[in-house]
Amino acid sequence: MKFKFKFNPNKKRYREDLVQGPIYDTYENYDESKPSIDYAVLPEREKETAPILETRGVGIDFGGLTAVDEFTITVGPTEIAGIIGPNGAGKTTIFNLLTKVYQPTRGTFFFDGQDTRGLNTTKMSELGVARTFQNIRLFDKLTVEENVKAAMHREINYGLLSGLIHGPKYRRQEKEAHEKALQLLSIFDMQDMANYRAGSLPYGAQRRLEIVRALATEPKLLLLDEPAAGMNPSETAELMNNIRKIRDTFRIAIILIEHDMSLVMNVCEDIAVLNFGRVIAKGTPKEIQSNPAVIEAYLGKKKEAK
Amino acid sequence: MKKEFMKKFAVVMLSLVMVFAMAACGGSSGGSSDSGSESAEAVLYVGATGPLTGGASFYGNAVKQGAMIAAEEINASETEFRIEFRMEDDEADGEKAVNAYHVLQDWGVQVVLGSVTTGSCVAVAGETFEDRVFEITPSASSSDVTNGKDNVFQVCFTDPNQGKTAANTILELYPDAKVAAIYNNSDPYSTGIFNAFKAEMEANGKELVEAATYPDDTNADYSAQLTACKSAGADVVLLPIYYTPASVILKQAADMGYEPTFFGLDGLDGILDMEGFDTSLAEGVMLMTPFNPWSDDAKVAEFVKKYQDAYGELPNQFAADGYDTMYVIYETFKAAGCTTDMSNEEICDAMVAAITGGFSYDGVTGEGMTWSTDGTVSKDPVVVVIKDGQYQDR
Amino acid sequence: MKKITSKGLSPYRKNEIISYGIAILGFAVISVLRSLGMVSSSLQGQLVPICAYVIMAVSLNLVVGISGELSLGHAGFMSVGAYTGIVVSGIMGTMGAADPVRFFAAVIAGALAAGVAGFLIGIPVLRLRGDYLAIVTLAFGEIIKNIMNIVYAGIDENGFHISTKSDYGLSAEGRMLLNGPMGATQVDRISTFFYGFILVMVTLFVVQNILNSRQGRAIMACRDNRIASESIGLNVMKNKLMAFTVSSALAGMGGVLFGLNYSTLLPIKFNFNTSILILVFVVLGGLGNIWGSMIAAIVLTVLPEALRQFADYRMLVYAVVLIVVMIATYNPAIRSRVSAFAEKYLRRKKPDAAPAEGGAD
Amino acid sequence: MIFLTNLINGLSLGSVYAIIALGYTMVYGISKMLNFAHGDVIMVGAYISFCGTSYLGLPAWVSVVLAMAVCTALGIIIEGLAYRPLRGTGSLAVLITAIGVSYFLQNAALLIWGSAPKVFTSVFSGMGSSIRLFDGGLTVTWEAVFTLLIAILIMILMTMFTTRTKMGKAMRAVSEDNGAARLMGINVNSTISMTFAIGSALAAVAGVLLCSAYPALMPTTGAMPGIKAFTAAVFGGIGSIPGAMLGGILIGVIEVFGRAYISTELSDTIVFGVLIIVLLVKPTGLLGKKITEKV
Repeated sequence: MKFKFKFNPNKKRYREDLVQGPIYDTYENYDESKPSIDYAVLPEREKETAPILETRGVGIDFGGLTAVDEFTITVGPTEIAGIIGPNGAGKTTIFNLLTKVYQPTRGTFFFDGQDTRGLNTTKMSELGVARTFQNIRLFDKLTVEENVKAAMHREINYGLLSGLIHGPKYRRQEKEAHEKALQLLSIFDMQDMANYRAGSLPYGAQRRLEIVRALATEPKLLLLDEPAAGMNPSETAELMNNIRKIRDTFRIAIILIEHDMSLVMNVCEDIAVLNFGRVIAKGTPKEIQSNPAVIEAYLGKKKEAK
Repeated sequence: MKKEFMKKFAVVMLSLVMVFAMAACGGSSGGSSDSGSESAEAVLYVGATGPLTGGASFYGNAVKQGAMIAAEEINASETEFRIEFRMEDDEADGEKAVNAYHVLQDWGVQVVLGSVTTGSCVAVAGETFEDRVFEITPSASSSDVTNGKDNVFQVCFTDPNQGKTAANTILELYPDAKVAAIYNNSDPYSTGIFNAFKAEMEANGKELVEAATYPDDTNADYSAQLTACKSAGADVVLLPIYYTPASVILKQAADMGYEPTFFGLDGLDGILDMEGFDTSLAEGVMLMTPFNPWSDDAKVAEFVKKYQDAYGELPNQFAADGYDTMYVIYETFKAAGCTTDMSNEEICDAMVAAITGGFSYDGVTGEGMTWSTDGTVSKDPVVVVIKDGQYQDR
Repeated sequence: MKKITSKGLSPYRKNEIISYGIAILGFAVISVLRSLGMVSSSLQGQLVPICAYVIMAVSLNLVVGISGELSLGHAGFMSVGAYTGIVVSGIMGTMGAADPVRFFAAVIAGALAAGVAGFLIGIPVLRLRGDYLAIVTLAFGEIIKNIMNIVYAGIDENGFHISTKSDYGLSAEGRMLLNGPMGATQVDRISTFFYGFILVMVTLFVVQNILNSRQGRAIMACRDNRIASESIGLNVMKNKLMAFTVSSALAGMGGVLFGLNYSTLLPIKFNFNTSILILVFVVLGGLGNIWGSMIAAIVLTVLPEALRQFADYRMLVYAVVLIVVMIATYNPAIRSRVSAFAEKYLRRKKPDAAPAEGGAD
Repeated sequence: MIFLTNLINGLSLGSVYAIIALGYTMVYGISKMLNFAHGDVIMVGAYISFCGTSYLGLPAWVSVVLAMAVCTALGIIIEGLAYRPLRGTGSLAVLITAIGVSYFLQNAALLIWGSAPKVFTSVFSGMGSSIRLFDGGLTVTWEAVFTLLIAILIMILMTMFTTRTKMGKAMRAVSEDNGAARLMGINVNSTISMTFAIGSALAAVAGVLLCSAYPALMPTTGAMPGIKAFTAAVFGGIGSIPGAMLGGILIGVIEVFGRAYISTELSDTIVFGVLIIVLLVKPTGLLGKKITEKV
């Protein structure tokens, strides 16, 4: 099945009125006066294009405790990147920083060429960052279809009055949204579940629905937090295919956090390894697999275990 | 899916219909059970609404007990008809009062005695005015009760009337005193009296040194108000309030060593009967009340005795009002030449004409009561002073 | 390309039909019975308040059930609507407008005033969460009641007067509209059951249409998961404010209906207890369940009247019924027993599998 | 001098609120429910004490102990019968049940004791008249002094109880994480019962103190102080014992000062207005813990 959605080329890449910090058109225009630590780090597949995401020395403290520090990566516009690391390494915190659930204590990051200082979660979503959650956060009491439609609120934009009287604009947009929602659901073959309550879905379906919902916001960068958690091997394999399929059809960048090494090593083009809030290694799956620092982080200092 | 939905829908609808049906039948069956006796003997259905539960039920029950004694006396006497008295609970709430009135209607009410409290009474009066039912209230004293309604009468003084009389009494007794007032600003009774009192005082060139208010909750602290009165140097403090807050005010005043002359109105009546109240706190309090249970008057003494025999307590002013009101209904009904088989509207028109046409009644709450066309009563106020835990004539 | 379709009827559709059905059928049955003279005076007297309480319950459900915020001050908005409506109706009455015109002008004014009040109060209140939000709505409810206690208004040949003092110079021929703690007196009682029915239908239309629109989805999404809603770009505050404002406006409408049904209305009527009463309708009827709110409002308004035969024990019985029903509806053990029973006799199809447990960390 | 009088009155009223708020806060902390029936337990406590002294002729302190015992039992019964079956079903269902319990207690009291208000004899009436200072310019009642002292004493005892004793620690554990506490071998049911018992005993004390200072006793006596104390508990940060104390005292002082210096008509408006402002600046109350939602 082919997906027919494309991003509207007339749509601005960002909204100037939302930007509070300085605007950089491209990353060449970044303020170079501040020496940055080792940037443009992940080997880019698409070196000639501007990255969708570039973080610069991002760090956050919680009550004096440094959770993430000097986090610096770049992600290309159609790249699948992975972040791995032991439990408590700060992976989810990074997602929370990228979606501005937390504001970074230090450093900043550029999304689609725009400095994100002072933006909040809602605005990050408007810029084009979408995510799923490690502990599933669906709208449990809404139906599957509504979960997806709720995320399409930028295309469905009739006003309150139209919503009240269910006028022609309402009917047209709702019809379009309905069709689009079903098509999005069909990525994971979930269109038959459209009228079930999201909370009543089986676990795996809930995870998939979260991805669909994130896609419905028309993101440029999709953050998947442990998408394969709780899935069996065959489901994981299917998910792997789907992640690639999503990237190829929507032409967006994906960052995923995952413990399932087979998934990460198979699907990711670049990987950053995190330990105690710091990036300890970056590279292609092959490079990471043989990196001694990574092995140490995962298996401990004593080599006997190997 | 569709079938099951229809089933659910049907169940809901059926239960709804049943609720309505039950409510409808419940009402009508109540009415029919009583109406059967009408053929045997003439019965006048007198219905009342008042608070029988809730915080104000004390007043409702007093009126009910007083009115029941009167009804028993009447029924025991030689009459052409019997009085059937029924009182429905309104929790001193306008909405519930209207509900209660409608229950009485289903029962076949012909004359309304009530309501006991002002808010309920205004609400019910709006209904009786439209339905043309004669209504006379023992104790709802606001002028809103009778305003613009020719069918509604009061046995008690109106609030403005009381306020005015209180002002004149104070001006007469204490011409040089500094006068203050503490009143409940969210209570119509209290505010009604206060506003008239203030206007009358000012009309006589006297400003109040302090007018302290408190909002409507039961156990508030009145020390701030008392402190204000005290620091303003007030010698006379008007308390146009009910006795419950007054008991607290008297105690707190005593605690802070503030001893002005407190001047209460009929709402203060009952303070001496409060269980556990230290009556010495009320010594010297002036009271304007229509009813004195310790009076030597034979009629009063007889009523008090009957009441005590029946309920084991001293009747208060509300009981006396209830007693008088029942008699006023009875006497007016007879004076108007009504019979129990007349329609409510005929009864109403005849009774209105009778009560305003030179009718006079001597009751336990006043001699020679007459009524004007605006529904208010004219009788002499009595000012008593509390001494040795009793009312004494001044 | 093959057209993708979903299975089954949207659950909202069903509920919508039930709610409209209850309203229309209720109105039709009562109207027929009335024309046959089979409705007791007691029930007749309650028809308008029942409509008003249904409106209050359905509108509060928009905040408590659908938006998921506990509001303990709904009666405050009812009073804003009621008093605005009484003033407007009073002014128009002196100008000699016809009753239906007066009534609906009062309804519009009351709804607008309450909506504005809801909007202004919602801005600070909705920044809070959970029980803190609840206490602040309670506080605002009490504040509205307190303020209504000191508002005096009247109209005379010099025009409309409004003041916080009782002596505001209303001439003797003037008509007193609001009289401070004495509230509104001498109100022309122009509410009818038919108007009540129309307003109930309007309320159902507004609330259910919102539910089934992008605004409703956004409101419910923000209720179900605040963080996820932000992550998909919903403005939580804005959506909650919208629900709160619409709910307040509808409550104002219910207030007008209620206020114009009695010749007098004391501000104290709209105290904490009334807010709680409406909340009880909503919770008992089921959060987010519109027709549940309707049924609960109807039954719990009729119940105290039906319990009159218990005389003094009436409110005690009411309290016991309330507790028992709450436990029976919400206790997990009893619920599962009931649903097992329902499973057996009313067969309900469930999605393919039960939610898997575990995995989430 | 007037200022001092008002301050003392405010402190005294605030202390009563504080004791009630302590009960609210403890119950909220452990069961995350707003126990709207708490105010009515106060009323029951006051009635029991009243009956003890007036009908049974007991000495004041015995009647207070009796009231505490009855309220403790009442608290345990209410929790067991009405709240326990709904534990874990969301706070709204329990809230409504609590309101049902509140109606029940008020109406039961109405049937038992009647609606006619009773005048409560102050438990400090044996102390003689009030303390007069500055040649009678300032009078301080014994009720005010003792109410404040008792409130402080109760706060200290409660703080010690929750931090030093095994039961107290168990309570804190349960209020922190019900499930984890169960896994650690804490009997959650008995811990919650215990909390209700203590909260209700405190309510009895509060009822006696409240009615000693403001003696009119009716079935609705507890309702408004209950709401005010609930406000106080939220004001100070619900769940926090010092917060309840601080909130109670502040609400009392603000109420009396508002009435004395701004407007008696709007004193409640002022109290609630201050509450709203405080919550907007500090959304979890004065001493409340900041809750961060884990993502």
